[in-house]
Amino acid sequence: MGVGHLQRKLRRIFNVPKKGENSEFRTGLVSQYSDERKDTIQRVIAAMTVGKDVSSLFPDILKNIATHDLEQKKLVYLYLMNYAKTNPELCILATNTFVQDTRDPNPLVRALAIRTMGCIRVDKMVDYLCIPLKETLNDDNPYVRKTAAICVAKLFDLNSKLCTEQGFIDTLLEMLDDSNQTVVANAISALLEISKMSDAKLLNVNGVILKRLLLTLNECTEWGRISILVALADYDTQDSGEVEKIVEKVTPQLQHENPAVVLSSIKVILKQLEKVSSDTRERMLRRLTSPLCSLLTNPPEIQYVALKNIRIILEKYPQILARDLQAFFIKYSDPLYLKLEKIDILVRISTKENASILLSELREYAMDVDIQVVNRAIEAIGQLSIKIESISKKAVDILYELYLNRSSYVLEELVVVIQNILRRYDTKYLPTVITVIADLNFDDIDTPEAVSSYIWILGQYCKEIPHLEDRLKVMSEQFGEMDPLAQSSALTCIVKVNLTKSSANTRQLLQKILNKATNEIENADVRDQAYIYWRVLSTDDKALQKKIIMRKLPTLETTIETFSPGLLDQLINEISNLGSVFYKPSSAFIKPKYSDSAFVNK
Amino acid sequence: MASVVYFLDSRGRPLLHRDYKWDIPTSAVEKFPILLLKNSKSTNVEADSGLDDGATAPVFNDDGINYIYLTHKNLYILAMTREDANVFAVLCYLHSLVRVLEGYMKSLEEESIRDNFSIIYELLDEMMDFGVPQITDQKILKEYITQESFTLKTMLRPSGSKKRPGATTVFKQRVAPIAVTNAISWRSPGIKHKKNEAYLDVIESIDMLVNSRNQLLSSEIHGTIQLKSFLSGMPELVLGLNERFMNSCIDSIKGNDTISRAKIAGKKPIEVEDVKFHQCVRLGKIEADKMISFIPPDGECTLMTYRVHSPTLKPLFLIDYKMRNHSNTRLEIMVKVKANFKPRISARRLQIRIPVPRDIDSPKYHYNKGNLKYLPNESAVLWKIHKIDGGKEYVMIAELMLPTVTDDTDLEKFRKIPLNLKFEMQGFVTSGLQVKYLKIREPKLNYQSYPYVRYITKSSDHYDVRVK
Amino acid sequence: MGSLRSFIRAVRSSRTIADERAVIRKESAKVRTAFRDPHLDEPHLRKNIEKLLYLYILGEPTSFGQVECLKLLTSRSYINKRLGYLAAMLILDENQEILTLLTNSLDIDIKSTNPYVAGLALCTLGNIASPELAKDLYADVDRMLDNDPNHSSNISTPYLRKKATIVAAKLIDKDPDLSELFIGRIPMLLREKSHGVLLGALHLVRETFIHDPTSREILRKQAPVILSHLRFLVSTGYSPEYDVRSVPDPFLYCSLLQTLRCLLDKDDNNPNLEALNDLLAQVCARLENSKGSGYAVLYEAVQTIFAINSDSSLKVLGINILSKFLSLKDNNTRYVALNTLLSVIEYEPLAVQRHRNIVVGCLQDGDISIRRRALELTFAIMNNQNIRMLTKELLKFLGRSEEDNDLKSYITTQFTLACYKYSPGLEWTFHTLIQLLEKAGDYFSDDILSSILALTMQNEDKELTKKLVIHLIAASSSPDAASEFGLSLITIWCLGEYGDLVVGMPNYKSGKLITEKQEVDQLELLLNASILKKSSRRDQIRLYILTASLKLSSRFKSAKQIEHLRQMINKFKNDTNLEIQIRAIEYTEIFTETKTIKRGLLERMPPPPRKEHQGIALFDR
Amino acid sequence: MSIKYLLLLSRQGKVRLSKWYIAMSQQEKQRVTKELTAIVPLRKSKMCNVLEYKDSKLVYRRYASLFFIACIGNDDNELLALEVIQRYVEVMDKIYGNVCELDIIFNFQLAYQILDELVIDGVMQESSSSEIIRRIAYQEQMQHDDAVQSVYT
Repeated sequence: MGVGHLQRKLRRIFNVPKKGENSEFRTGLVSQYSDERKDTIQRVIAAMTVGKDVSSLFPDILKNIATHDLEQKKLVYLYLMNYAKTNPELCILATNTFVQDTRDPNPLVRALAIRTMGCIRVDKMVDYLCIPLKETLNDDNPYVRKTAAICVAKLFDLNSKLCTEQGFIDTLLEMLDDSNQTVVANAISALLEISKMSDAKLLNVNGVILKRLLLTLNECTEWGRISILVALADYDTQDSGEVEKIVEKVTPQLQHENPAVVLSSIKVILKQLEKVSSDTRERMLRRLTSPLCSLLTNPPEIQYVALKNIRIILEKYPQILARDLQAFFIKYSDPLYLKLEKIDILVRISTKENASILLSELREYAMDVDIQVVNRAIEAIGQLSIKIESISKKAVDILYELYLNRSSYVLEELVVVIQNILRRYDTKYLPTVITVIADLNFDDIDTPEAVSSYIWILGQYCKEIPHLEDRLKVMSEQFGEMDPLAQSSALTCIVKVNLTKSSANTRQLLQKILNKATNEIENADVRDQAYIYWRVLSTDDKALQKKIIMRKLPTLETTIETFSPGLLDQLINEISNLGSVFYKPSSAFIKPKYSDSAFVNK
Repeated sequence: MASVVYFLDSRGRPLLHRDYKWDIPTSAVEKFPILLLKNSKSTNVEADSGLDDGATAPVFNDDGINYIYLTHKNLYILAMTREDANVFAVLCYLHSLVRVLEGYMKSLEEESIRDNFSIIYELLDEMMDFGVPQITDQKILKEYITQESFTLKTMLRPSGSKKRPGATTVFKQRVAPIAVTNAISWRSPGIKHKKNEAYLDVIESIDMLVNSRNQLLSSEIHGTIQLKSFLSGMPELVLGLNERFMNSCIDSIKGNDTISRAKIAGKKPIEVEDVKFHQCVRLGKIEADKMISFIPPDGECTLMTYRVHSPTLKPLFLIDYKMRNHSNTRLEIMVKVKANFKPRISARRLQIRIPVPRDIDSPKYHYNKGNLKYLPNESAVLWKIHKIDGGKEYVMIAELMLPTVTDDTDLEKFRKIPLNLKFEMQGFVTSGLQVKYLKIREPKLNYQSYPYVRYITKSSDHYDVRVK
Repeated sequence: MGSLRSFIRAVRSSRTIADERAVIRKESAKVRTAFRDPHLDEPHLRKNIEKLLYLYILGEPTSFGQVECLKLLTSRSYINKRLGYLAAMLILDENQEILTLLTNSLDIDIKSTNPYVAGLALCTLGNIASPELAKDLYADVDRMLDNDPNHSSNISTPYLRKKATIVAAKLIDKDPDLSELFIGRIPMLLREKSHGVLLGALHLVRETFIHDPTSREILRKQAPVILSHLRFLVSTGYSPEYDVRSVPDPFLYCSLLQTLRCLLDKDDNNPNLEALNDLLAQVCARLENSKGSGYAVLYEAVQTIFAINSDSSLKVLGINILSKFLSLKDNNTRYVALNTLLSVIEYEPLAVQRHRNIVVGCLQDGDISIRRRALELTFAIMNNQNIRMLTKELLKFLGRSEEDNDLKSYITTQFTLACYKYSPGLEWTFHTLIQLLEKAGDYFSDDILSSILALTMQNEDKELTKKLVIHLIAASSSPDAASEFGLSLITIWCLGEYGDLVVGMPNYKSGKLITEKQEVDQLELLLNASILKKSSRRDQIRLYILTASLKLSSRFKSAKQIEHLRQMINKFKNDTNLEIQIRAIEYTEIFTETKTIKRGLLERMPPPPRKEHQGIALFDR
Repeated sequence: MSIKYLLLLSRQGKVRLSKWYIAMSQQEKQRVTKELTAIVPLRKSKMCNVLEYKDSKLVYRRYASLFFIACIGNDDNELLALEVIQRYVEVMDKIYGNVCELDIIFNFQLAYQILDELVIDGVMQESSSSEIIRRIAYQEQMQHDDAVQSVYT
């Protein structure tokens, strides 16, 4: 009994993947009964859906293309779209029917045919496409025209040269004057798609087009509105009259039920804000508040993207949401990714007036079940205490309380937060901090950030730290195994201690650490730093040493991350696009479609 | 915008998809579950949780491909693109897609996708073209994409159109409704009803978070005005609301500070936010005429939604919660509920969900009202009280046995989950909104119709009381 | 209360996962409640335990039923006992405190006269024994190992002995002291005919050998017996009971080979080596043309050939078998062949080199398992002669964007180390490393980046250093390259340390002369590109920029550029990141010092001592 | 060679049988199961049956709708592990009588019991199929007798 045989037997035992299913289909497809043929087509599509390869049935399916049954026609077309690539020659056989269908009396059939033709991605198909496309673009039924408009974009994707040469892009531009709003909207969408593909701006909005866009805006479907708003957002207004007109027409859209229309409208208005008087700007910003909050009443995925965008808008206009703190509170059922974004926004919009409410809310989050939420909440308490002095005392108390009921993972974040608080308030909360630090050993913390913070506190407040030398000794012993970041802190720390509270022991430890850093460590940055310190110390110029090393750090102003100004302006342009989620301009993560990115090796 | 839309099962395997741009390799979707797993950092691993545990953000980029997805009943609905798409619109589109499909097949899940693949393909084809969303209005779609795909309608070709070679004047086919491309895309002309009726429901759902000392932490009222209309022709409707509310609406739209203005006027302020109208409402008229005027879609629609921020709202129910742990063998949970409103008002169908540890058994209850039930799949005890009058107070005690062998580090985790309340109250709303009138006028048919108005206040999904 | 069957049906007929969960949790609650019932009779207890097991398969928590499992297995009826033990094996493991409650039942049941009851108890002990159970029950197991029929109290049969041998091995694992006791049983056990007992005995030999070094001499004495079993297998013909598709018991075959390999490994003077050599040749000859399970045995034989001190002719034979494996269509044999070549390379480097083309070809295979093996092997066969050729292949491999990121980190590390070892020259090394940095700059470990910088510092050829810096400037000037983390970091540091040396030299890409301004601009470009990096990497780049700016300021001539550098440092005086802020403050102070002092503080850095780096494997061996 | 764990997964990713020979926490088991259901069914049928996973190897074989996955050590014989899986399936086939996925779902106890006669602690204990079949048959009989007896007493 060979392997093959047994394998087959066991296969049979466990299940029955029918061989010859395709031949069964074949018989059904040529049946004399139309019902049976249709039924078989259904089953073929079902097989296709679950990923079976039914491409070999192409000729038999094709036989069923000429039908008056719209249902069946759609299924056959669907099949053709999926397998056109595997049977390009056979596909051409279908063109006749396609072309006929684009002249069918029923507009649904005409639209379906032209829509599908554009999806048959076979080079030769392009040749057959032009004439029906021209006809359908001029169809008297708007439903057909709006479908044909999109088909121009498909043709451009297949053969951009032909599409331009045949004047289809001009036709699209002409279609902006179509009597039907949906057709106009689709013409705009098609132009935007083509612009994206070719990296060229095809829709050059001018005064006339602007008028047209604003007129259409109020009367087309939600998705059409979005396309128009995208086009408007890109428009560089010429004078204050245009600005006013745009703002006036777009503002009512802020009340639209589709959140994407709302955000797109916000984007258009934001882009105009620079150009209006500060009075108007204030008024407009107030008007954006409620729509922005309204984005949070949507499903979590939408909220997530909304929050990412809100963060960008907040950096540009920090005061915009100050009154709406509670809208951003975490719900128990929020997914993790949403909770983290909400905390981020909460800290940003907090003010003196509401900081205390926020603080008690954050305290709740710091006792959440999820470790990531806990850590983020602790970080946020730190950020808040640094941002708003009046509640810093309360924040420190809460941190201390968290420290007393700690779990190990809370500790690392806490140490980092404490370090920041010291950089902001220096000795104001030192007694509390020392209580914590006195209790803490190197074994309790692990992340480089926490270790580095701990070490910095040892160096900076060395006079107050109990058992300082024991701690420094441990530090010197672990020095070799530390992360470079912690090593840097350790170098600074031991040098500072020797400049403030030197003893025979600390001098010995200093020498030991400097030796290790220069002779055993390979990290270039740590070595650089060690050499620079060593050389500073060998000048024997105490004043110089103190001047360089003991210089007091400027007070920490904030621990809330901000975008660099250049990036922020780029991100305003990315609102509601992918870049707004990744906080990157699209050029940083989108590879151009038609450039060959494959690297050729030398 | 989107290159392809996929429906995936709970393990991230494809059930059905529609390719719009053919620029994404299949390897990308095969990688999806692995990417979700990789990104999942959550510490809570449960047998039946999805691949990602809510740790993976709904938008991410891998190897030049952008994944945009949402979860729906253990399904993943995923769009992918290589371009710089309007990700917000894509997500909104995916949600509309889910909504439409749910409208067609009641519930969208693995099985119903398999059963209805043909209609789904048809809808996918109609709702998006080359990645651009087209028609997502369910009412319109239902007019020409029908479940019973064999029913054919007899329809005349619209008059005035040119005759094409080979075209017959009368033919049996489905025809795209005019509304598809009409300026009034939500209503087809020529609708007739025997009785012309309209029902207006003002429904306010209350979101509230209360701490263990019955102090309000946050609250929000989500209001909707639902219109159910069966009116012939193209009726013009005008809805009038009380001035105080309407002013606040307009202030909110304009971004004015309602409170200070109301205070100056010496009135109790209403803080309305997020006012949204159905697309049939003439948005321009609201600010100008303080009127809500519109031609409604036939049947049901949500005419208006709003949110009211109401920091002065008192908790409607006062909860007293106590838990005692008898050396990890037995728990006792006591909950007392008091209806914190006037005696003449009563709440119906009050449900209190009380979280309990996952492994408990043999629950025993002592209570003086309603009934109690253990819901193992929610790890909760549900206390149902059919009707509770204002000022009344009831109590229950649940005794729960704990397993002999248990991981006691997890034991008190359940107390971090708040109690959840559900209830319904009729005859009033808390925001202060009042309907003054609903005028109905059909210029051509001139019929008489009188609207019915109802007010309902109920809990939303998040009426929660923290117990720790 | 419904049966297990209806429970399973209900789960299967749930339409959604939420429904399914509801069904499962409700049933779980019922089971928990049932266990509370003090009067629960055995049939109902059994029914609930069955459901508990189904919950276990579904991945639900089941620890609440531990006590009930133990109750059920004390039943007198076999049906209940069998289920009880099954449940105990699944739901308990060695870390459960409750395990001690099992001791008594096991003790009683192993002694049972019913071999199946004893078998269940042994099986359970074998699967979940803890050190405590080992201490309490070893005597019972030892008794079961006794195969002397003359002992009056002997109830052991081959059926129980085969189980007991594996249990004994497990107990040694939990309590190594027990090897002293069990080792005495081994000679007799190895003389049994039953393949089952032999399989167990061989396993016991191997486990004892591993856990107890003092036993090794004694065990080696058993080699002749094991060899005789092997000889018997090689020479006998058809045996329907054990053959697998005409291959004599492959399980026993492999076990014998494994055991011999274990016993004779690193023992070059063992008198049995020659006999084993002979037999291995025979095994290979006999199975050369077999398929399926024959491959499993051949594979085992080849591994044995290279593990022990075998004849060179035998090694050639082994290599040939692997060649054959590589040439087969079956991906499984290709996989194991690649895997084995890796361990063979130590002994037969040339023979493995001969397969270089196949190995390199496998780098492009569609199967990640094959690619991983091929990748590891590629690094293993890398030497002075082939490094140029293999480098090309590896760079091609790296260019495939869909490759796993951890694989990329593996490659950059191994590649850098291989460059040091086999480089045809430092210039080539630098050139190659830059290419590597361009392609996978985000996948370098800190250690490896440091070691690349160490290499540049150790280089004494000044001209070469200049060339390197010019190359780096050219490589990192494109926006794409500027976003490669590793490349940026190396460029920044080199610019700081050596930037002044290349001022006035031509950029090899553009041909233009490099100016001070250009270098400062480049630092700025790299700084800006870092904005989009995740914060830890961005901060690291900033630290490097700070030091580089300070260094250059002491060496540049243009006052304008020096001012530009000062501003760059100044920018970070209020940085949120503590370390960056400290540096910025310190460096601003240094900046104000006289040029002499600055020069003194910022002299060129002395080279670090050479450091050996350990290569990494794709997984632990 | 010894098996660390054995999993039977359906193509839909449902667990049909799981046996852990090394002690792992519930969470670890869930994690592993989840990852395997994401990884293994994705492999194309022509790919090799060995997969490197964490610091172990997975050896798997697909029989129609079921994946049999065994986790073994890095130095273990992958081909032999495939033989063990094959042997397990053969024996099940004979005992259940043309076994199918449903048989395993509804009588998983038997599948476990067969496994326990084939493997203890991840180690192969018996290389004769007929011996295993005999032993199982005898125990099934005893169990049946018990059941009958319990009806009468």
